[in-house]
Amino acid sequence: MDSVGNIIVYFIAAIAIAVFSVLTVTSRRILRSATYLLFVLLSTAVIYFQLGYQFLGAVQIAVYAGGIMVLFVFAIVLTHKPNDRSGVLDTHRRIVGLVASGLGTVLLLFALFYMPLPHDASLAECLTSGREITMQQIGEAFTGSGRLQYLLPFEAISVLLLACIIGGVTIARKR
Amino acid sequence: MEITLPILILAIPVCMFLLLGIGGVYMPRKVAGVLGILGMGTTMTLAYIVAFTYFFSGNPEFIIDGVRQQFQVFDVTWLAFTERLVVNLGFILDPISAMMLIVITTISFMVHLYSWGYMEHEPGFQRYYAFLSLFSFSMLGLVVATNIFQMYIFWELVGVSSYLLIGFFYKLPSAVSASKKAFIVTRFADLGFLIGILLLSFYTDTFNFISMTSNPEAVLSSTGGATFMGASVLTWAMVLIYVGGMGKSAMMPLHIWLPDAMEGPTPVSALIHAATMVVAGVYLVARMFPVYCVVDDSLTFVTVVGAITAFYAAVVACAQIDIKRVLAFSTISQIAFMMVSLGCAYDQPVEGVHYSGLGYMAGMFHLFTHAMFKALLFLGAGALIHAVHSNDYTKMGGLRKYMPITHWTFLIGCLAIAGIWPFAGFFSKDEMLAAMFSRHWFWGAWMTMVAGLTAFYMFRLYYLIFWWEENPDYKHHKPHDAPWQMSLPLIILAAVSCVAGFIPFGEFVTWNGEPYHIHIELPVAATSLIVAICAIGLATVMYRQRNEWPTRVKNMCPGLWMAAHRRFYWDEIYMFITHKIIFGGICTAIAWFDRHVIDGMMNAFAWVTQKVSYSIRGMQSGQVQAYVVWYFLGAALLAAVTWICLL
Amino acid sequence: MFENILIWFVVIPVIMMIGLGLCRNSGMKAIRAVMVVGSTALLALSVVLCCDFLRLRGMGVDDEMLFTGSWLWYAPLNIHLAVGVDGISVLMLLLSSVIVFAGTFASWKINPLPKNFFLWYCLLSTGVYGFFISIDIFTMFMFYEVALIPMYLLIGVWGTGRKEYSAMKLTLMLMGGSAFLMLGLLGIYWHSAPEGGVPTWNILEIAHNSAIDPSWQNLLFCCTFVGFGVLGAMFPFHTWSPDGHACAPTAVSMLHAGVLMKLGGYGCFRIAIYLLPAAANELAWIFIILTGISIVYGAFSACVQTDLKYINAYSSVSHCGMVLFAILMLNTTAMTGAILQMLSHGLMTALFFALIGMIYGRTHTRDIRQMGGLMKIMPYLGVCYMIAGFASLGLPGLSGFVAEMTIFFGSFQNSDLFHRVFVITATCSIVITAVYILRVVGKLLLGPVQDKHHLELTDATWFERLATVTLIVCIAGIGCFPNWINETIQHSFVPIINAIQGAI
Amino acid sequence: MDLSILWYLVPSVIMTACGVYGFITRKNLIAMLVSLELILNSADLNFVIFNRFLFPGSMEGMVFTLFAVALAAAETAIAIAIIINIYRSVGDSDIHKVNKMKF
Repeated sequence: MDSVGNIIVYFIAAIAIAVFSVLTVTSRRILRSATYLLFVLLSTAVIYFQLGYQFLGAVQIAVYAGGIMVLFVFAIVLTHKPNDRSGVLDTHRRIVGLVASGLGTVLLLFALFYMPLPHDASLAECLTSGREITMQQIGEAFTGSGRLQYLLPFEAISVLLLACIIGGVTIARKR
Repeated sequence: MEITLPILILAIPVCMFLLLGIGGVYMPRKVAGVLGILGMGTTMTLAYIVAFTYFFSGNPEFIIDGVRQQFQVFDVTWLAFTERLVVNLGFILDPISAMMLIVITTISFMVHLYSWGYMEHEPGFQRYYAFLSLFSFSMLGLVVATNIFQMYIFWELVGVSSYLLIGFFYKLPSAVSASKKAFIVTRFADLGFLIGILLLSFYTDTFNFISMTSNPEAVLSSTGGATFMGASVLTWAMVLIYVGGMGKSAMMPLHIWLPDAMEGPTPVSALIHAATMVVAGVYLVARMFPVYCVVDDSLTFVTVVGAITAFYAAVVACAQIDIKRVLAFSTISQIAFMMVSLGCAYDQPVEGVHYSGLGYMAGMFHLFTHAMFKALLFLGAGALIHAVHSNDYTKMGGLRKYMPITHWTFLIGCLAIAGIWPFAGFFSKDEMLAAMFSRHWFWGAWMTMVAGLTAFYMFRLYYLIFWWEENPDYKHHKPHDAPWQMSLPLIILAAVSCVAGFIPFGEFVTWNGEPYHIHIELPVAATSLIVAICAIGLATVMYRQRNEWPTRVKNMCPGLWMAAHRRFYWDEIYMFITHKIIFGGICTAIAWFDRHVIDGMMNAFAWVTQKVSYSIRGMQSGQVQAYVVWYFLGAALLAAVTWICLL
Repeated sequence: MFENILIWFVVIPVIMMIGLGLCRNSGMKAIRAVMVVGSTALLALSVVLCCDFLRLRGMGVDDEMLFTGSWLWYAPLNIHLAVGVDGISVLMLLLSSVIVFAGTFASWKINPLPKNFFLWYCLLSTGVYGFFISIDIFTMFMFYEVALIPMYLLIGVWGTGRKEYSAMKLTLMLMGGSAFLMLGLLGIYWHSAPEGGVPTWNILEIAHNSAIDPSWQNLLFCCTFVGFGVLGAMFPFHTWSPDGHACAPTAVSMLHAGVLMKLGGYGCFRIAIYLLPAAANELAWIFIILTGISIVYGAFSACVQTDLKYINAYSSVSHCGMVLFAILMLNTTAMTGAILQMLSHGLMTALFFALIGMIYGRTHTRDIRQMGGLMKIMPYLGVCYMIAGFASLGLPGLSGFVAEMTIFFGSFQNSDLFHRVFVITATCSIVITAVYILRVVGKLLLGPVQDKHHLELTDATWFERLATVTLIVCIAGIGCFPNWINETIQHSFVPIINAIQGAI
Repeated sequence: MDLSILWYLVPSVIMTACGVYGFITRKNLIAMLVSLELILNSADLNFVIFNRFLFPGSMEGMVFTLFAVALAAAETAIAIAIIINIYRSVGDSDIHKVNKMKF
């Protein structure tokens, strides 16, 4: 039995995710849709916190909501044209999109309800049965090279990020 | 016998061909001419030595107890099809091949000599002599063949030499088409020959003449009584082989090439299309004679074809304007005579027949004499053409005063071919008619009539050229006798035509090698002589001086005259078949079919592939959004399929 | 590896390619030098091989293949580079060398990009040589493909007329054929060993095992025979031939019609018939009908063509049809005839194409209606053309006669009515061949000169003469003295005939 | 009432569906990228949810999500650089006008 507080927080986050997701893809103004996306990301961070992944939630807010969104906003402003009509959708595309995403949703829901998932395990049980993830554990996981330790991917990601920065600068610079 | 001489007989002409053919361009014409004549002269001498050795030496290789033997001087393997079916190249000496050696080398030498004068101013003189040498080689190789396949090899080679020589004036379209026609018609006949050889050799397992002819019954039994469409296989084989002979010897209905072949230089006509190559068919039948006798049907076929051809050619010869064409049809008729004679011979004694092999002997005798006087006539015609520059007798007339040598020699030739005593043709023709009468009176009577026609058209030709009425053009351009190189062969051949009849031919050439003493069959001789004289008389009345009789006769039945003049429309029929049906119908249709149906199928295949790929290409649009749609549709499809399967 | 003489047939062209690579693009002299030296070396090598082969046979060495060698190439699939020759391969190698040699001289003045042309040319010959020396069917197939690909570029770049279309058509049709072929070869491989054995690609081992199930054989036979038949221009898969040949440059036409089409015939008996004898006995009749049609059909089609190369291409259809036809007769004599016909056709078609190239290079047309009387203008080329024509129509003394006669007499050994009818139909082609050859000779060489401009044209140059003389000498050599070749071939057919007899 | 795994997965499904819809219907490149982020985010969320509910004792799902967030950052940076570049050369960020390199 989960606490009422948890349930309320869950519902707020879930409803926010659903509403802002829909708004993100239906809004005609790109800047607005980027803003809605920010709300979706923040709501996701809330769920991360609720699930007990504080570090992840912090990263989500810092990197996604903080870093990536800024990039989006810059890009939108840079490529913005007055009287942009690209947000206006024609019916044909809308139907195609609805059909495809509808089919996908049906498939996913079908999978959700037919998969042998442990429906009975509640969040509270899982939180108590699982151990608290400390920063030390995360740090060890990222800096070790043993089993279930990720030094190599970590380094690879670092190099990749560096490459992306350089690549981004090279591609986007003025000629 | 030493093999040096026989090898030289074949080697000299072929070397001469290579020498003149390859090096001729770099030689002056005199050198080429002299080389050619010397080469042929040497060959002739050697051939005479070989032939005389064969006939007169009495060597047991050649004659045993008075019976002449067939002797293979050499016989080397050329190509082995299977272990037993081996093609050899060899040199056979027997009465007919020795006789042919003499005929070929003599005529060839005369023609070589004659051409020096006749072709003097023609371009390509060296080439001409090279081709003549090639022809002589091929013809000699043909007659000395030890096996039927060797004969086929040289048969093709003479065909090609003939093609090259007919088309010698290759800038004239008519010469080109004539040479083409000659080659293709004979080639068609050779197809029959080839299939005949295929059939025969399959059953006998040999190509060799001696093993076939020495035991013809074995040939028959080897076929095991196989039949095809009611006739025995051997009959088919022999008839098909004879078809080859019909082509070369211009029998109906494959005769159409010979008149056109007169487009070639006249000496060539004398050599190839009168004396030697065209008798190859006769020679072939004579060579295979014992085998023909086993299947009587095929021999009857030979006779019937010969009789029809002889009459047809004689009728057509009466209505020709071109003097060489008259001679060409006369040649066809005379060769048919020989064929009928061969067809009327037996290979074993028959009751009521005085000498069963008479037809064979007589046919060969006529081959010999005919070669001489027909070559003479052609060379004479050449001299006339040389003088008048036309083949057309309407451009001639009254030439006897201007060209005495030609006139007299031509007259001798005409008398010989008409069968007047004591010229050569009388003796051979008499023997032939006697043989025909001994087979059946009908053949004798029929061929006597043809002999009469022969006398008529030859003297018609003679009078129209030398008498009739002088052409007024002579005043501007006076015709004269030919130079000595041309006159000498005329005189020699005329002399031979006078005396050749007295050669005791039966002593030398008979079908089985046993000598036979020729004697004149008085009733037959008298009949044919009377018929000939009557015909000559008629010709004299009609054509000695310009008069209205020929026109009147012509007007009595203009249709017949026109038909004869147009050679009973054989050429038109052939034209229709080859051009309209084969070219226009079959070939064009097949070519169209290939381009449009077969290739069209391939192109259609390519087209469909292209269309399909164009239409599929739209899916690969490069638009990520479309891919996403496809992805979800595909995933849904897969899920649906899985679900259906799981149900 | 390099002590084996056969390997050098592949190595020399590769060395030539390296040599060409070192030449400058416009260094015509250096390029020619490389080509002349290389092709002469190949010719010499073939002659040496031929003499050596005859010497060994004379000494009584009775192995099926001589000069064998085998080097492992890819172990998991048991692929070897296995080489070895019998009399037939030796003759084929000789033929290829002669034609490569003549082709070098026939393309003396190739333009543009001479270096690249000869590079591809060398690659093409590598494929051809590799095919003939291989006795491992995988490497055989590989070399076959190696020979095929350069054709596309050679025709597409240096060709004339609708060259892109023709190059595409030729390559695609032959590739389609090799798809079938690949299928057949894989099938042969997987069934090559008896139960539990290791499958092999080696021809000798497969033939020795003779483990392929008869029901499989039928399918595989159809695949391989059609695959090679496409290359051998078998009806109805022949249409690449007229277009491809018509557009190809001279030397490529020579090599393609002269040697590459022979790969088809060679493969048919070496793989389809030798390895699948039971199916060959059973299914030969189908292909006899097709090839019989090829013979007559090609000849008839040639009669009405007006383009010199088309005439020759259709005549190739007819003559190559004869090759396959004879192979299907399944007896020694006919198959010997087939090999003779391959040699003969290779030489004379190469001569034809060389001459057509030379004439085209002068008159700039191949339409016989626009030409005439060329004999007067260029007597040397005219005479050569006539010789080629006579070889084609089967004049005794030239190679065509020997080949055709051996085929006819061999085919006639089959005494049932079906075979007889088709043999007689095939013999008819000698007349039709005469018709179209004489038609061309008459229109092209004889008669009056059609075009005044042609009067200024010149006769053959020394390199053209060298190319033609080489071929003519070979044609006349085979035609005059056929027996030694005949014996060599017949000896080589013994194992194949035994296999066929054993499978009845 | 229990907050079981299904409760948490449902918002994730909605996010995916919206992302797909947006990705298909949007014409603007940046808007497409935004939709893409939605999909990516839902995947991240799923990792974490599964980690928590199915394997509460381990932390692999979270680690994966961390990596995915880093990768998303990299990807977005590059994508935006490319979009800006395209905008400069084409003068538009409409996906249907960016097809010069297609053929």
